[in-house]
Amino acid sequence: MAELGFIQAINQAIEEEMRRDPSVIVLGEDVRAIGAPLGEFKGLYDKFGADRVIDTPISETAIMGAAIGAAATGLRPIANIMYANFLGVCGDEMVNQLTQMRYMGGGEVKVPVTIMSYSGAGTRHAAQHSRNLYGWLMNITGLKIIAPSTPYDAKGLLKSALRENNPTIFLYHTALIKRGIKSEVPAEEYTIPLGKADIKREGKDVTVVAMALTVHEALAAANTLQEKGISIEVVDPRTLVPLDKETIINSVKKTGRLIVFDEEPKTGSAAAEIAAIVADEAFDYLDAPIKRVCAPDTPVPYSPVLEDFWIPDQKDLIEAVTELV
Amino acid sequence: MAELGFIQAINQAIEEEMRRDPSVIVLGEDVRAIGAPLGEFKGLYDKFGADRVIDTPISETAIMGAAIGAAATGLRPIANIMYANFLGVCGDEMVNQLTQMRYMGGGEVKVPVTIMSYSGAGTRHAAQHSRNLYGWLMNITGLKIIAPSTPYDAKGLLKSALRENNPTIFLYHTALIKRGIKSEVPAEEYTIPLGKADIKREGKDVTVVAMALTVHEALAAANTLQEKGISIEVVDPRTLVPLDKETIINSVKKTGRLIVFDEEPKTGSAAAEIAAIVADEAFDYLDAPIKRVCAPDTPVPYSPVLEDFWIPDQKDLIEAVTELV
Amino acid sequence: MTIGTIDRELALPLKIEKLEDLYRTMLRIRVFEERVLKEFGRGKIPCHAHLYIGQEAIATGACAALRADDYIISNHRGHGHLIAKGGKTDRMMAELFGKKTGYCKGKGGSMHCADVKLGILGANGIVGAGITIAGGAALTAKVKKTGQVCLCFFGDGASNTSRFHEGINFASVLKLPVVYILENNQYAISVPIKYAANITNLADRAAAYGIPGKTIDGNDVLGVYEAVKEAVARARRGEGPSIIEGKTYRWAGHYTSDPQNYVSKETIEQWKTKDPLPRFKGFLMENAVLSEEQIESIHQEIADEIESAVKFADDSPFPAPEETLEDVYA
Amino acid sequence: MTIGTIDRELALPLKIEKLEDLYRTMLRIRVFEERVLKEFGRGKIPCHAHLYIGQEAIATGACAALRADDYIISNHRGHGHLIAKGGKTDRMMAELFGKKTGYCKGKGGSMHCADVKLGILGANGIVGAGITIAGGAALTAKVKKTGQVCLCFFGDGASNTSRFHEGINFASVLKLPVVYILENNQYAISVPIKYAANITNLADRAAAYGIPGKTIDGNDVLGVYEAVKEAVARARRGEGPSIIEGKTYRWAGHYTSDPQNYVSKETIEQWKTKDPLPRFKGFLMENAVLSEEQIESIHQEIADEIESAVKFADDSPFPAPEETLEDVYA
Ligand SMILES: Cc1ncc(C[n+]2csc(CCOP(=O)(O)OP(=O)(O)O)c2C)c(N)n1
Ligand SMILES: Cc1ncc(C[n+]2csc(CCOP(=O)(O)OP(=O)(O)O)c2C)c(N)n1
Ligand SMILES: [Mg+2]
Ligand SMILES: [Mg+2]
Repeated sequence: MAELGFIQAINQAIEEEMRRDPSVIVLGEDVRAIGAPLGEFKGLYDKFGADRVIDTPISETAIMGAAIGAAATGLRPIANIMYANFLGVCGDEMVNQLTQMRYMGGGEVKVPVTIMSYSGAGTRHAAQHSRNLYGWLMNITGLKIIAPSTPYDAKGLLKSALRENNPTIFLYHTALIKRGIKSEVPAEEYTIPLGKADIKREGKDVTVVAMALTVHEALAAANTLQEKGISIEVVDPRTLVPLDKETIINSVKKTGRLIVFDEEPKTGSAAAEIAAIVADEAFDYLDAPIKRVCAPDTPVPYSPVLEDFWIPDQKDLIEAVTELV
Repeated sequence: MAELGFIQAINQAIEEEMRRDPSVIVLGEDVRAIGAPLGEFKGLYDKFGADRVIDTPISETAIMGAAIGAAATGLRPIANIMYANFLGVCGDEMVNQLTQMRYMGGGEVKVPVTIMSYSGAGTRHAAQHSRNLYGWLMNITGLKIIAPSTPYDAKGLLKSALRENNPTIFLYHTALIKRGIKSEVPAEEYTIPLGKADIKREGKDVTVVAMALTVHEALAAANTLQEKGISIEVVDPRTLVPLDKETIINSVKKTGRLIVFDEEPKTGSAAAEIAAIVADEAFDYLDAPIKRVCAPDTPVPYSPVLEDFWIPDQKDLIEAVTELV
Repeated sequence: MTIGTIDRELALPLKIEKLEDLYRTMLRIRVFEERVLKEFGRGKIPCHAHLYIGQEAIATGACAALRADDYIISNHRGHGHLIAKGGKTDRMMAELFGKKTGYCKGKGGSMHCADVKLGILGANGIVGAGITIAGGAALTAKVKKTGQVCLCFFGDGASNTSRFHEGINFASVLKLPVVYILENNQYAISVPIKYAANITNLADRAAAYGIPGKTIDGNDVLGVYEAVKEAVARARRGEGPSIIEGKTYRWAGHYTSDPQNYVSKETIEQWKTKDPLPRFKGFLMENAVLSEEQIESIHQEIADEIESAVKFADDSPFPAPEETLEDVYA
Repeated sequence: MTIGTIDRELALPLKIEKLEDLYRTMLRIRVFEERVLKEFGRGKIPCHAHLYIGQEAIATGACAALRADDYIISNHRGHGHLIAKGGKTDRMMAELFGKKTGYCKGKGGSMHCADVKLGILGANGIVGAGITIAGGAALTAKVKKTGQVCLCFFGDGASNTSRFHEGINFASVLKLPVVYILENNQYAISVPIKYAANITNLADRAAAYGIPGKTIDGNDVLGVYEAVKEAVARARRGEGPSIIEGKTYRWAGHYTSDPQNYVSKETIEQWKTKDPLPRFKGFLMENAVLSEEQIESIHQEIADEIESAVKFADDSPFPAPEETLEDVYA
């Protein structure tokens, strides 16, 4: 088993899937010479050539539109939209085309596009490069949303995405890359199914649902809380759509308490959806209000002092847990 | 008092505000010759001239971008983006520009843009012309969201929006226009503050939070339910951001039961946010699970048979209420 | 560009059947659309539709230049494109009626008809959106080396949208086999193109991408055929995209309930004198390609076809309500 | 377009102070950017920035053609634009350091600096996004009849984005007073413009909107000044927008940590021979506008200014964490 970071794990996943299936192609800015800003596409141009690793002009609507058209006619494009914040540029492709084409046509076409975007705060990139946009994406019906917290998960989930017959978005968190998070990644091939949560730590007092960055903050908090005698269970859904309700609800049945720990402004967040599901389907098991530990309802600020305040972190979680139990 | 429909009430609101404040202008497709498809801008070109009622090419990014630039330099533009479904075309303006410009610049500029868009299902316009996109809009931090259920509310809220120093979106529901919904609208000037819910019907057994179309379905259901001896309270938040949590929570304190009745796919909906707030802040008053009566997680279909099934309506609400009490 | 005449030279190399087919296709579109207007009026079609009446020569001439396996991307005014590419009028009518037998099983309606087996990748309710999608279909053809070409239909209004620029630049950079058919029917709803763009010939925008652009008479079916044939050949040779702008007019207004108050009566009447159908019929008769009787029989054939399309639509069942839940994911 | 010489005729009508100021501004930008690189290396600036080194002549020449109350819209490579429009280097440096005294109180950083009182409507982290916003500022000027003009800076990469097309078409239709300054520095991150567009001179795209487009040497500050002056005058007369493309190069790569492996050493060296600063300095000295000593003293003045800008930034406090919650709504 090798210790890999996100970039390497992602690069491996893409290379393996491109070898496995000649219909997988890459469309994006800077994928050729520098393998996209952080190197996740590095080497692929040399290995697979100009027809399969395609540098594009700065044209997110063209990238996404072309990915849709290519997918509908038999390819499996990766549409690299550098940052999730840029998804608005091809917002119509997201809302009206990619996710509706199959349905509108009565199910005749498949649209197996995998979008790949950096997401998340913590790298001092300010408001236009730091959003996860989970809630925004969840409200777009028809898109499967992947938000891995470890390189191991990233690789297995991305490989599944590339075999999916439906639109998927794979969000990889820049702060986790910057922190140098690594996983043991086996040499043998593996995939992780979309829609299967992973319990990153077992516990009995409070269920904490966390994704990507907040998983790591939750795990750190868990240690501190353990010392105070509080045991939290960290559930990482790994995909927001489809959402593994069952695992979340089973955990709540056990703990009786839920905190959703989500790095985005609270209003309209993924945390809202998860809270709403539990408030409906596991109401009888709840012993306390459902809490959301989210970012404030503001854009992401630049200054480290402000950004660190903005990001919901272990301190915020510890506070919320302590109040709840 | 005159009986007005939505289009007339909206037209009056705009005209009054344009007279009151010379910095209010209109940017949009077809606003000149036909006053936009349904006539809400009718007559304004003749009254205020080409500098203030501006026909544009089919260019939603240019409309929204220009509205932002104009607002930052002293005008109060109405950006008419015909259907809410078209907001993705200017998705970046929504996510990164309009709503973040002020914050990113440290509070130096004001961006008083009012977006006006048709929204909602029920007119057989199919997937690309029928979404409310409430959840999508709520996840865009910094936007005030108005979704009136009556012409009276529409006029008063739109006038407030046009006096706001912040970005607002005014969503007017095409099915309500088609149904010919009318209100008594006083001759005297009035405004309705953003962030103030209206209890459209008092009741004691279940709180039903409803917006735009679902308000009318809820009121119809209320009559039926009354006959069965069940009394529902219909709370119309009127604006989703800011949201009048207080009125909703007070109602739940009284009834002990909440159904959020929201015409959009359930996942990532405004209903999720409202449910999550109540599951946190009014948990102790809840006697039953929080239910969401929403549309299914699919695009909006065309055929009347299918669209009617898609739209959450009084039957669906009655069923949910009946199960709950 | 000449409006009003038809170049005999162009017709000579064509087989009689091909000429006959061009006429039949234009007529099929015309009669279909007139019937849509009527069925809309009768309440059988629950949402207004954007009619192609007056523009028949463009879709017909353009699609005649294609192989059966080539692709087309259509827009909101799509019935003509679909019919020209071989779309079945019965399944189209059924879709407009919201029936289960329609092209989208009632899910899409007028603006979303697609038939991938015929190469029809779909109409689109968002103006301009098809332009980038076309590049994707062409990319598949390029990557898989199939020799297919994608025709992409859109209007004058769409030529002002973001996707026009990104989509065509992208295709020009990658030398994708797309031919953009810009149907300049003078209006985008109520906004005249002479207001919405500062130039006369929109095909001149091709120069911004270093590709050929040509403005032609969109009501001359042979002229359209010839121009598109050349562009398609170029695309198939791997030399990249072209833009062909056909000047034309939409007689019935923007959609089925548009009184067109913003257009002068004269303008409409003037365009009607350029009706592509009688014009081509005159040509066919003058050149003895078809006799009066043969034309008569084509008219009868089409009338029957559309009549039975309506009957098919009428007789077909609506989908079951629960079908709403199907077809989101593959 | 001539690269390498400076036209004496252009300089003659200008006052000596103006010529001196052009040099001072270019130097201020250069020294500021070199210091940003250093402070980034020292960890004082927490995020990489896009440096303007090599392009100083464009912002300087262009903004010299403006009135104080005119607007500019900048992009991600914005420091030079801001300085040329009068932005204060101390508040800019403080913003880069994330300090409370910065232009955005630490909220925006390099890509979002704005100073509305100086007419600086803001940088932008989204490529192309400023192009449509510029039209709005120009619209205000038109509606309020203020005679103001808006300059809009963007790169070769941005000229391929959706907003280029919609924004410029919109401005051309409404004859808005905007001048688009297209800084063609040959690359968009690692993608050369000769790959990303099929044409050589991007200003030729002006023809798509029926407006003037001009390609000039972007490293000749007087040539830029002259071309922009003409376009600004046209805009002020109400005749609408223009595009001016300056060919140039960004020496420091895309951002502060870019090794530029994708560019040959020769290309970079060749562009360095066209450095706008020594070129203009040579001209000033040859024509006895400034003496060696005068130039020396300008260098000292700028060095001092930037030194104290850094000191200001360093000495300034960080914002309080809770300030995160302010400035969302007015
Ligand atoms: C992005 C977008 N904006 C606006 C509309 C509303 N709309 C529908 S058709 C149309 C006019 C289209 O004009 P054109 O492209 O010339 O095609 P035509 O209708 O003339 O065939 C408009 C504005 C839309 N559907 N999509
Ligand atoms: C919409 C969007 N796509 C991609 C990016 C990432 N990006 C930042 S700068 C840049 C290159 C811009 O090139 P150009 O416009 O030529 O300006 P330059 O950097 O050369 O000054 C890219 C692709 C972005 N910020 N916004
Ligand atoms: Mg048109
Ligand atoms: Mg560049």
